[in-house]
Amino acid sequence: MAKAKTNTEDYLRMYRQMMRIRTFEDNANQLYLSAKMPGLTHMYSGEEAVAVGICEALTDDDRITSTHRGHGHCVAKGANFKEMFCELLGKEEGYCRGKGGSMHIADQSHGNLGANAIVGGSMGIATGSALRAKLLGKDDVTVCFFGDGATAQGLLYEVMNMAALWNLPVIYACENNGYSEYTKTEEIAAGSITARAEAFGIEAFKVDGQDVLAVNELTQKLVARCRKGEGPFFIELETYRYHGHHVGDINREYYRSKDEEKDWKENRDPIIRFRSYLVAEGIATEDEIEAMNAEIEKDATEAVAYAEAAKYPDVSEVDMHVYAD
Amino acid sequence: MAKAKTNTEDYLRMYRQMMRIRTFEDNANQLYLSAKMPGLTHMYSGEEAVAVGICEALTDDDRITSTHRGHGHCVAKGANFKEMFCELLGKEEGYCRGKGGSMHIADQSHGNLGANAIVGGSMGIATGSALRAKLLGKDDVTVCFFGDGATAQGLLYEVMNMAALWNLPVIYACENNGYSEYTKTEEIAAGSITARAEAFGIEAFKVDGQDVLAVNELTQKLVARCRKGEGPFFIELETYRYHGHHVGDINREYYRSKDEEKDWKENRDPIIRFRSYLVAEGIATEDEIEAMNAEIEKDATEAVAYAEAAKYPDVSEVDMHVYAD
Amino acid sequence: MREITLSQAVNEAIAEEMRRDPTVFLLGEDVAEAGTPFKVLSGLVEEFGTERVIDTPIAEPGFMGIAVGAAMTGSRPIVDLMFGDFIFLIMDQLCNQAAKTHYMSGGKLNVPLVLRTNMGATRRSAAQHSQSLHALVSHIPGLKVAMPSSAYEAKGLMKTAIRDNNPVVIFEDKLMYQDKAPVPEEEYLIPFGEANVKREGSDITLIATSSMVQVAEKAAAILSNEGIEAEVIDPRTIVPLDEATLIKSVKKTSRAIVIDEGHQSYGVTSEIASRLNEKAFYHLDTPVVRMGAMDVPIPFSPALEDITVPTPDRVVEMARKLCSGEMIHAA
Amino acid sequence: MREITLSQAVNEAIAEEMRRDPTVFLLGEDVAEAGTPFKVLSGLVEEFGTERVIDTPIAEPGFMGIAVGAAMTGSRPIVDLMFGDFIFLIMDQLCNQAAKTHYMSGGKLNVPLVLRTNMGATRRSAAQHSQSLHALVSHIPGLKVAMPSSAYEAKGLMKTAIRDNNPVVIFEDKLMYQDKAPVPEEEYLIPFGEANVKREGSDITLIATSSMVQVAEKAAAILSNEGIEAEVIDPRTIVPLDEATLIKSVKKTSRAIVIDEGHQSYGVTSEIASRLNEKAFYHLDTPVVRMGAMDVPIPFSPALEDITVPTPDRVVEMARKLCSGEMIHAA
Ligand SMILES: Cc1ncc(C[n+]2csc(CCOP(=O)(O)OP(=O)(O)O)c2C)c(N)n1
Ligand SMILES: Cc1ncc(C[n+]2csc(CCOP(=O)(O)OP(=O)(O)O)c2C)c(N)n1
Ligand SMILES: [Mg+2]
Ligand SMILES: [Mg+2]
Repeated sequence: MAKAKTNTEDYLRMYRQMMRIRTFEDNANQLYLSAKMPGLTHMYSGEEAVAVGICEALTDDDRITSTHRGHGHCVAKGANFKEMFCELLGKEEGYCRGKGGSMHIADQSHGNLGANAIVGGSMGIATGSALRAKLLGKDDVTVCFFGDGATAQGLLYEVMNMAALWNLPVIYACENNGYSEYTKTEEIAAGSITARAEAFGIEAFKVDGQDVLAVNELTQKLVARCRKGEGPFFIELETYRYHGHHVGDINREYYRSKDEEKDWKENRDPIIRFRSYLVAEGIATEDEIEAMNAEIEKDATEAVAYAEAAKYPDVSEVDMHVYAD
Repeated sequence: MAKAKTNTEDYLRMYRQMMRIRTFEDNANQLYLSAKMPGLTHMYSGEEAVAVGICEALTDDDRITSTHRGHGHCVAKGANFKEMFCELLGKEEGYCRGKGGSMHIADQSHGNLGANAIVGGSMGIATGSALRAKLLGKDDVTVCFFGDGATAQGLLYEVMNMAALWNLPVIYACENNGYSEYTKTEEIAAGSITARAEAFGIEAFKVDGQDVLAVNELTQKLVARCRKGEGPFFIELETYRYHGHHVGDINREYYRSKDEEKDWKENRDPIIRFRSYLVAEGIATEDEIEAMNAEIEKDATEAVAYAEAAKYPDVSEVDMHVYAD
Repeated sequence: MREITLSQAVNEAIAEEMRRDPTVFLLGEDVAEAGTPFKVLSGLVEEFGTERVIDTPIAEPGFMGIAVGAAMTGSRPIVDLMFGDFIFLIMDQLCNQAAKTHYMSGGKLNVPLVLRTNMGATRRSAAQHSQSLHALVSHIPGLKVAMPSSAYEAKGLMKTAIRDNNPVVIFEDKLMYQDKAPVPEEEYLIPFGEANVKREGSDITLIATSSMVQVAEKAAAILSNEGIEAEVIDPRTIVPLDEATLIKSVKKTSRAIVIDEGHQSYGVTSEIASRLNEKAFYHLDTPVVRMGAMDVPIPFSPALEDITVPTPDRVVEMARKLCSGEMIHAA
Repeated sequence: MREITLSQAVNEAIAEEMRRDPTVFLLGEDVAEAGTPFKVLSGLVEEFGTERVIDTPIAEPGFMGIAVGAAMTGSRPIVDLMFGDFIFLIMDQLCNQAAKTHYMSGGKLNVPLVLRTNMGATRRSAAQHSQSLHALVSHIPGLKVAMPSSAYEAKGLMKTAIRDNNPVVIFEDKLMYQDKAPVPEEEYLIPFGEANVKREGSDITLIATSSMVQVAEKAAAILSNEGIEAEVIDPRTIVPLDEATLIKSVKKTSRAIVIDEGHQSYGVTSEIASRLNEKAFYHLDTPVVRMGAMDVPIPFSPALEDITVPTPDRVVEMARKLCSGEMIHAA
């Protein structure tokens, strides 16, 4: 079970993980801009405290399901840069042998059941993972990540109903970043998101998704309660995505203002906030943090270089893995 | 717009319509028991006050969508016995030329968009009908009937969200008869049904579905508000089905007791209750009511005989109506 | 050998596998106390309890998704979909998720689940409760598709399906639940991708799936009286499809009719006929003929419904034409 | 003649029909200000307002159902489904409701709606954003299915679709949105069920849909240099299918390849090949060959994705084989 994250080591790891996500995304974006990445990808930058606050409350036995905006969840759940960049570039050494790419990246070894290119597509999967835990008498917990836009999918209400009826150890984590593609949340979500969960008898919480400690503290409590059979739970996390909907969404002013973006970046950035806190509390010095950042940057640069040089899967792989033996 | 149902004529019509439903179902059941009806069918007996209370607040321009348990809605919305029995027997003169049968009976001329054999399948259709009204500037209202079991379908939450966002003139009427097939509602519905609608910002009401006046009064209010653009609304109607899930569901004790059935039939029957009221208030005498019943019975008997003798569609019809011209 | 119904055969297969493997469980609407509307699963909840025989709300996409997640993480769910027509509701979870997960994960995640559902018209259940939709799922790589034609196949294929590490869809003919067939007491499995030659013949090959196997056999019996010996083959699984056995037969008989209860156009008969044409073309004396259900929604009226599906008489008539050379230069 | 892109052609068709008929409206995700991610609908909301160009939440089954209800009661909705892969989510509303309503009501209710969506791989979008799923809907009676192969067809078929009184599904190839073609300024409609002979030839018939028409034309050009004259035919709608034109061509050339971007097995090529075999059998010198996409989920890796779909080179190679007689007795 996850230890309470109240010591230096845990705090530093949370910082490191957030910084790793930001760095990963900066590099991924660069790969896109330099036309080295096949297809498009969705950046998690700005939302790091959500994935890290939650995943730091989980163990490798706990599962998560992720979304089209999935790099953050993947890193936070323990993945390596090398296999991740290889996957993004469609290389054989990628987590999915290059067959999945950004939108399907999965990391079975750390309990990441995969990103999903169907909005809301993993809600059943997460709930099923929790049912399996209950049926097989395991105490692991599954977290289902999804966006505010995904709350429009009926599947959510179907599986919340069953999770509530059967007391499943699943936490529905709604990353409310204010937008679904190019549309504001209020234009596509009537009423209250947390009330929807509560109507099914599920305890629901709203938390500042830019405050990694708040997210982590709440999640730890709920994970512990899930392990005792008190699940399911629902969390709405208020957050923001810094980039466009995907890397190609550059001119955004027709749906949101530069001022709004600036405000979130300058005043609510989860990494800047937590860094100041670490320094103020004497948990780390500026120098230590800079060293950590540099190390992460180096790790990323090396992983990118490795992935660029890595080989594509052999064409003979094209019809492998259609069926399992 | 529907007049307030406060006069004798309106009350008598409500009684008549409830009695017509009961009589229709008794005859349909008899057709099944005597092996004259192809397939199975789902009896509405016991729930008459719901369909009648609601439909008597509507005009022919208002639309309804119905369910697998759809005879009650069909009669209440104004259909004739003759075309209905012909449809149930697969005859050419049926409302759908025998092609739909009990589970797809529709009556376009009175605004009944049809029964549906997919549980929850008509929730989108009803909401779409309401959207059409809004877009084309009409003031008609659409009522979407569905059961407690259907609240498990995600589609409901998808369309309620849109109906709420767009203020559509639609009323979601949940006929909670305590069971979905052979399962009690509490085993398949977590939390509160009305709260689910409220979470989308939809005003929701719970009403005694065995009290035709209560149902009618509420519906009239909501229909009027819908016409003014104040929709959508949600009503949960507490009711009970007297027969099995379908006509073939005879031995029911493994899922509900005879005592329970007896209690509803003896103490909460919507027709008996309303009949006593009419007599007590001096709106009709026992004799007048008996005469009405007899007339309805005669109408049904004649319609059944007619339908039995009517002809099947010609085999050449089999590939007609696949496509409209 | 003892005879049991198709319904009992399915029940036995599931019970045996649930006894053998504690990770197998069942979920669906009214599967527990009610044992499904067709009573196929009666008794299972008594033996395995409500933890392993789970009644769900009416939320097909939801419980299908739940099954995918359970399968991905170590359980082996059997999903009961009450009517095959409801497959339209779960296509996303079945085809975008279950079917693709193994491939998209580069072989790292498995989805060992069984979706059992049904097919078959002429029950007076109208357009939304009578469809035979197996062609749709057969088009999607990653799914296996089994179509038992009797109690014997129903048991053997179900056991194989439950042990398979992939999503398998089994379509049972709902009109055959009460049909009896000899079924051994001893355990047996029927491997996927092995067609069954039900009857040998030299004049024409009748390839038939599910309920249509009976139709083909009846037709073959009639034809035999007329001196036409039909070979009847049941592919048993249409994905994987045992092409070799089909082609071998057609090379021998030079003529074939493919019979299936799904709609004919863009359906199962099209695929099988195409493969025969491609791979046995120079051995064919006549075009391969397809007989599927009519391309119409299933009508309720008995007067109409019965003519939408292939019958022994119509197969006989077509076989006669093919064997008499009447079709030559018709095409 | 002026040239416009396929994207502009679709946009024009919709705008013209919305001007002509006030009951036509559009709904889907990000169709208004954003004009869809592919920008196909840009400008429409400015002209027709948010009442007729409606942004929906991400609820495909919901807004598809809403469209069915609107269509049944007097509107003519055009549903925008952002990716063809999402069709799995709306199958129930499309196939159990929209497709069957007219029939089930004995001809009394109509569902005049257009579902426009897309298809096509090689965009590096992986398994859930690259599928070509037109075979599935083609199997369902009650639906019509159009597959424009250029801007010209995109405009003419869309206008016909909007005026049709049935549910019509249009699959646009998402890789062709920027491709230009001559499109008249004057109004025109393309009737459903009329194939287009893109190129005449006497040696072999190449029947190709959507994006594959370009592939076939490229192949035909190469073959022509080698003295093989291929006839290229675009069916334009696969339901209804202009069988007569296809059969006539094949009777002339005696050889055919059917090329389509959907998975090959249980797909569109199977149906077309079957019909040719049934109805032109004695005119064929070689088996009709099918070339569909590989039966694998679409892989992300560019190294793998490109080999899953038919290419001009592979068509040329196969055509050569067929014309040289190499296939004789191979089958
Ligand atoms: C079923 C489905 N519908 C539509 C899309 C296209 N799409 C991809 S992401 C997205 C917006 C999702 O919004 P949200 O859930 O808030 O997640 P965010 O992108 O904000 O993280 C849409 C509409 C999709 N991938 N799947
Ligand atoms: C999508 C779908 N799932 C399952 C069924 C089978 N079925 C028919 S009626 C029914 C129960 C419906 O319960 P409820 O909505 O409460 O309506 P009631 O029968 O009580 O009137 C079920 C499960 C169906 N017809 N459609
Ligand atoms: Mg969002
Ligand atoms: Mg009920």
